[in-house]
Amino acid sequence: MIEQPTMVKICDIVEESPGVKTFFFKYNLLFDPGQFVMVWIPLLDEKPFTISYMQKDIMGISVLKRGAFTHALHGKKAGDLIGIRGPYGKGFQLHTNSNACVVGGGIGIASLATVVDKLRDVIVIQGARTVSEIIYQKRFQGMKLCTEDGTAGFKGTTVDLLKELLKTHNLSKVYTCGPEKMLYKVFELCKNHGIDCEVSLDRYMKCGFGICGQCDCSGQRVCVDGPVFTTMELNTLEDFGKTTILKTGERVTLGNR
Amino acid sequence: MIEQPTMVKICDIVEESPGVKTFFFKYNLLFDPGQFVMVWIPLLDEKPFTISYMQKDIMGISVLKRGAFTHALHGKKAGDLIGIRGPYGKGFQLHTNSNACVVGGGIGIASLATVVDKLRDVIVIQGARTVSEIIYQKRFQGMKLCTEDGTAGFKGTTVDLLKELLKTHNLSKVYTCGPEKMLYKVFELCKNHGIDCEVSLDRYMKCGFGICGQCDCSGQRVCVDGPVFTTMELNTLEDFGKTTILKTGERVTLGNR
Amino acid sequence: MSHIDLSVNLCSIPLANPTILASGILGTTKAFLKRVAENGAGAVTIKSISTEPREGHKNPTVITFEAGMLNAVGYSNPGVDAAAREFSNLQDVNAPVIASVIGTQKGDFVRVVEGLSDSQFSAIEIPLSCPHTPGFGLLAGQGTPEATFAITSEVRKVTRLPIFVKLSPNIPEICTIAKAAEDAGANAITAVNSMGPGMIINIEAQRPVLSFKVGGVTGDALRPIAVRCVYDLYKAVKIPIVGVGGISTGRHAIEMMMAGASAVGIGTGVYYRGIDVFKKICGEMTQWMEENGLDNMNKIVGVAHD
Amino acid sequence: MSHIDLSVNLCSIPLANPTILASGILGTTKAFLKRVAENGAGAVTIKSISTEPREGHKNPTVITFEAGMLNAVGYSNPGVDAAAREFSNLQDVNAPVIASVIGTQKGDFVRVVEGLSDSQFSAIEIPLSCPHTPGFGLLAGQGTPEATFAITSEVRKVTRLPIFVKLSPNIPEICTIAKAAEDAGANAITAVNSMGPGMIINIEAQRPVLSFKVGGVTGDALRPIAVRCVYDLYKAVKIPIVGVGGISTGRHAIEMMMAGASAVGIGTGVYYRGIDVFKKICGEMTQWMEENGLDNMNKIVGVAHD
Ligand SMILES: Cc1cc2nc3c(=O)[nH]c(=O)nc-3n(C[C@H](O)[C@H](O)[C@H](O)COP(=O)(O)OP(=O)(O)OC[C@H]3O[C@@H](n4cnc5c(N)ncnc54)[C@H](O)[C@@H]3O)c2cc1C
Ligand SMILES: Cc1cc2nc3c(=O)[nH]c(=O)nc-3n(C[C@H](O)[C@H](O)[C@H](O)COP(=O)(O)OP(=O)(O)OC[C@H]3O[C@@H](n4cnc5c(N)ncnc54)[C@H](O)[C@@H]3O)c2cc1C
Ligand SMILES: Cc1cc2nc3c(=O)[nH]c(=O)nc-3n(C[C@H](O)[C@H](O)[C@H](O)COP(=O)(O)O)c2cc1C
Ligand SMILES: Cc1cc2nc3c(=O)[nH]c(=O)nc-3n(C[C@H](O)[C@H](O)[C@H](O)COP(=O)(O)O)c2cc1C
Ligand code: FES
Ligand code: FES
Repeated sequence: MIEQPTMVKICDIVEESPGVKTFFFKYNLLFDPGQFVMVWIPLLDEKPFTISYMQKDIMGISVLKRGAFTHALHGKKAGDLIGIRGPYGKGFQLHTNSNACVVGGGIGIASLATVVDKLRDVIVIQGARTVSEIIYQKRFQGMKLCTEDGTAGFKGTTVDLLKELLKTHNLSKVYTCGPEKMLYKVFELCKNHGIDCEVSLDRYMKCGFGICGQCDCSGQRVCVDGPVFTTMELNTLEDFGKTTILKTGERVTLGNR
Repeated sequence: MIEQPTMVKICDIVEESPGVKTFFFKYNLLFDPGQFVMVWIPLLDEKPFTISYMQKDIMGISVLKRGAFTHALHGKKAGDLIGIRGPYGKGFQLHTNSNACVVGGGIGIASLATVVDKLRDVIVIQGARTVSEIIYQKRFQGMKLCTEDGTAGFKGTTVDLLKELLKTHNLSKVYTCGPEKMLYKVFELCKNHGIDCEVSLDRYMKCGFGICGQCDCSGQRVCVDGPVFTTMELNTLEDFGKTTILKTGERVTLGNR
Repeated sequence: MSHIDLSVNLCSIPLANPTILASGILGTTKAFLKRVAENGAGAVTIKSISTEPREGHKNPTVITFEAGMLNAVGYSNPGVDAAAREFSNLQDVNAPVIASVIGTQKGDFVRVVEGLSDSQFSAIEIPLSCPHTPGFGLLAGQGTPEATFAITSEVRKVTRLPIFVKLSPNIPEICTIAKAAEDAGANAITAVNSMGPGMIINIEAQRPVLSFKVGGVTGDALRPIAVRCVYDLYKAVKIPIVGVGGISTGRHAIEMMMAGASAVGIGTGVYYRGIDVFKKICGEMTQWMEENGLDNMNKIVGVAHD
Repeated sequence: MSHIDLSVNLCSIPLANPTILASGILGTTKAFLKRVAENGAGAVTIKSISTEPREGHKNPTVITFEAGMLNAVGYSNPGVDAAAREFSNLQDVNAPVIASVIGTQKGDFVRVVEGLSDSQFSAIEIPLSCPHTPGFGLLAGQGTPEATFAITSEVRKVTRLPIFVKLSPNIPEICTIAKAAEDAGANAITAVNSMGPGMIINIEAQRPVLSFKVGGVTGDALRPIAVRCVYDLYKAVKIPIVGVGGISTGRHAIEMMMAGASAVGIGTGVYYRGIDVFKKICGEMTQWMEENGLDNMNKIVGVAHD
């Protein structure tokens, strides 16, 4: 575990889609799939990203361009330094002998990528708004795709696709990450089918190690007690799928994405 | 190692002589013969004493009544608490297969007592001014005694007695502790006879762990680099037998005792 | 274990034990307060609330180092209206809840206290001592005896709840300030807030790690300073003292109480030992008291004084 | 390694490397100064000297805790006459030697400086900042801008050696005091002295451990505070700064220098890593500089500033 940001050199950058880049750096960090690091750009900010690649001593994070921080990250070149600390949080519990399915919505697939790497024999569903947002197509061959506009794979949401799948497949475990409204629907669907579900949640984070109280979800610290929660835990989290906490600490109703 | 004073309960007190008491307390401290502890009496002071007894988990220190602190210690009863930290310093190097002799002057014998316990087959010389100052008579049977006034054993000094002994014995190692003028003479005598010598020095001590600079002997910290020094080391210590450092830090010529 | 009584009475607030969650640690939501109370805290303090919402400083805002923690969160909080919504029906929390109230002007404190008056808080804490947020605490001159007196007096007018004034360890005249608070009607002193500020520089980045550059130092590094402050305050004021700074074990808590604290606040300890640090500390205190033949907190508070 | 140059020029005193033995650690005898220099120190400072001999406080005078060290030695020293004897022929010491001079009155400083004028000291350090010795430093009001100016001016009149004024981290106005020293003719600022004071209580004894009850906090606990002080001072004064506080590794030394220090003092580090801490730090600095492509200290001093 790195307590204070350690500067690592970006050794490679891969453009996964117009909006997503993966940044690789040499660092040997022991981590569980689903754990995250805090990424620091000095004088700017520091934000959480899941480790999406681990190959020997090369790690990668896949970053969707959204606001100021991810824009700045996308501007980095190979050779530039970024700070990382972590890994933080509780990752996914992997059971290799189960009929598992991974359901990623949007950039959520990045948090699931090392689950797929480890489990290998697993069904992967990736959902996006449109074909250009799909990533990791070479990495995970045979991935089941769905897009809202039907430009790739199934036309519809990941939840719709999972429903279809359940008609023909007997799943015992679902790993999912993506917009919380989607996560909630996946969770409900699994519950109805008696399928064990592990969900990676997203909350605004500051410290990353369970002190500042920013990342609350019904009394659970998403940074330490999560970000991955199990069906059993989710049953007790009233806020799940309903409210989130802004940077100010204000509680707000979850948006539709 | 205890960093901060730990309060231990005095479980037994033995009067070794009119001026010397041994205080026993339960504590399991790993130490080498010759190492010392700092003994604290809250609101009064804290001073160094060698561990003179070690029996299973019972330790003891033998204390000669001199000034305010040792007077206060002598006033303690079984059941009272004293603070100890340590053990500190470098002890004696014990080689069981050598013809060794232990030479203790005055309370110096206390620092050598656990050497005798460990080596067992060793000649013990204890010197004092007069018979009433002799201690450990039951503990170390067959001890060779000497007194300045001849009231017990050989009449004369430990150095004189050692000289006598060397006429008939082939010693390979001498361990000694006592007034520094005596130590110097023992060291010289051994040097002339080619005998390896280990000497435990006494300097005013404050921190006990090598920071405050109080216990200098020619650039060696008696509390950490000593209190035991070997012949080789003593050869390089110009101050040995000549000067010592007062509590103020002032360098003074060593008195005759 | 049963004959050992850890309970304390702090300004007529009965606490099951003397451990209190310090302000700014997890106290952002009612759910966290409940969880901390379930983990054994005798009382809990919410994260400080101002009139308007504040985003606080950018990240990194909290960082650990060998001897403790450095933070400059910048008083992020949702403002008094959202806070009043979040902290309603506090009877659900299984321990007394202390409101922490901040402001840049005297009137701000009053407005926040009034805005929170319908919630069932057990006390109001006013930290006049943050070393790293412009407009507040030390950076706004609130740490002088005069300002302390003025702010405390204003708050006194609008609440009948016990007022705890939280002081900085940085200020040599901590006792003078505590007396000013006492004179203005404060019911307890919380000592201390984070010290410094301090700075940690990342040498590869060649820049301070915290985005605000400097932050308050807490944890082990702070404990001896906090203990000394409490020891001095115990002689200077008659009102009780909540000792805060570097407490993470039962021994630490007892040390702080022997210096003169009637109860202890715990912040960084949550990082060192987990959310159940409160239970752990109480267990360790109980065991130590048994071993040392003491059965209640009166035998401990202030006994290190001659 | 050969192309890395650690040497610095501090007020025209050439140092082979920026590590300096801080005052009060081992600096009691010339033999210790020699030994520390042999262990790699770029310069060494003697333990502070007053006009008359002082026994200092009773033991315990120095104690360690999780995050550093607490000391109240009480300025024990043999007085200026004995010190002048002890510290003669300083050319035997393989590094520049800095005299540390204390007094309860302005005149005392002058008398000590004059009493030591025949020794070959390279600089005079005047600590106006001890937090735990009655009659000296903070407890005698020497830490104000006025007193600092007055004492420094007096010393300036009687020596042509560089004067280092040593400041306390406790005082919010550290920059004001540093400027007063600069205005009075100081050639460098030593920042910082120990902080606090702090207190550690032994809970079984129910008493403070140090015989003086309180003592200055040093070591890891102090480092972020010291780094912040140096960072602030670097912007406030033009004279060089010797950064002191919690340095025990090459990374720490580089951090302090990036904050703005031209050299670094090391005290508690001797406890953490042994007398050869100086050699170790220099080795670690050299290795880090190699790895990071920097070859001399100019590339490091003050670079953490925007
Ligand atoms: C555990 C975890 C793992 C994540 N992993 C990834 C990942 O692998 N790839 C990826 O692209 N994104 C990931 N994110 C989201 C990523 O942190 C945000 O996209 C990023 O912080 C946006 O910053 P910005 O300045 O570019 O955008 P902004 O305009 O500041 O924000 C855009 C969105 O990102 C969220 N966000 C902003 N700052 C934070 C923060 N400090 N903590 C949490 N959310 C924040 C905001 O709530 C908002 O919804 C993860 C988030 C969490 C909590
Ligand atoms: C490593 C070491 C081991 C020792 N072991 C023993 C022992 O086993 N039994 C024993 O009786 N004595 C031992 N002593 C000596 C013991 O520390 C002193 O006798 C004691 O400190 C006297 O204190 P006082 O207040 O009674 O007398 P004081 O009147 O204060 O002093 C009497 C003498 O003791 C010396 N002394 C006083 N304080 C100290 C101090 N802090 N450090 C060192 N010397 C001091 C003085 O220099 C003086 O010569 C040891 C000393 C050292 C350095
Ligand atoms: C991350 C963090 C945030 C804090 N926020 C606040 C705050 O909002 N209000 C306040 O009065 N004190 C705040 N503090 C100070 C703590 O309440 C406490 O006084 C300090 O941390 C010392 O206690 P500790 O050593 O147990 O952490 C904060 C401390 C930390 C570490
Ligand atoms: C045991 C001890 C004694 C000290 N004595 C003095 C002193 O006599 N004069 C002085 O100016 N500073 C004294 N100091 C302060 C140090 O010089 C230094 O400023 C402080 O310890 C911070 O540095 P560090 O963290 O590296 O120890 C002393 C510090 C210690 C630990
Ligand atoms: S981000 Fe600080 S508690 Fe989770
Ligand atoms: S007693 Fe302090 S250095 Fe030896």
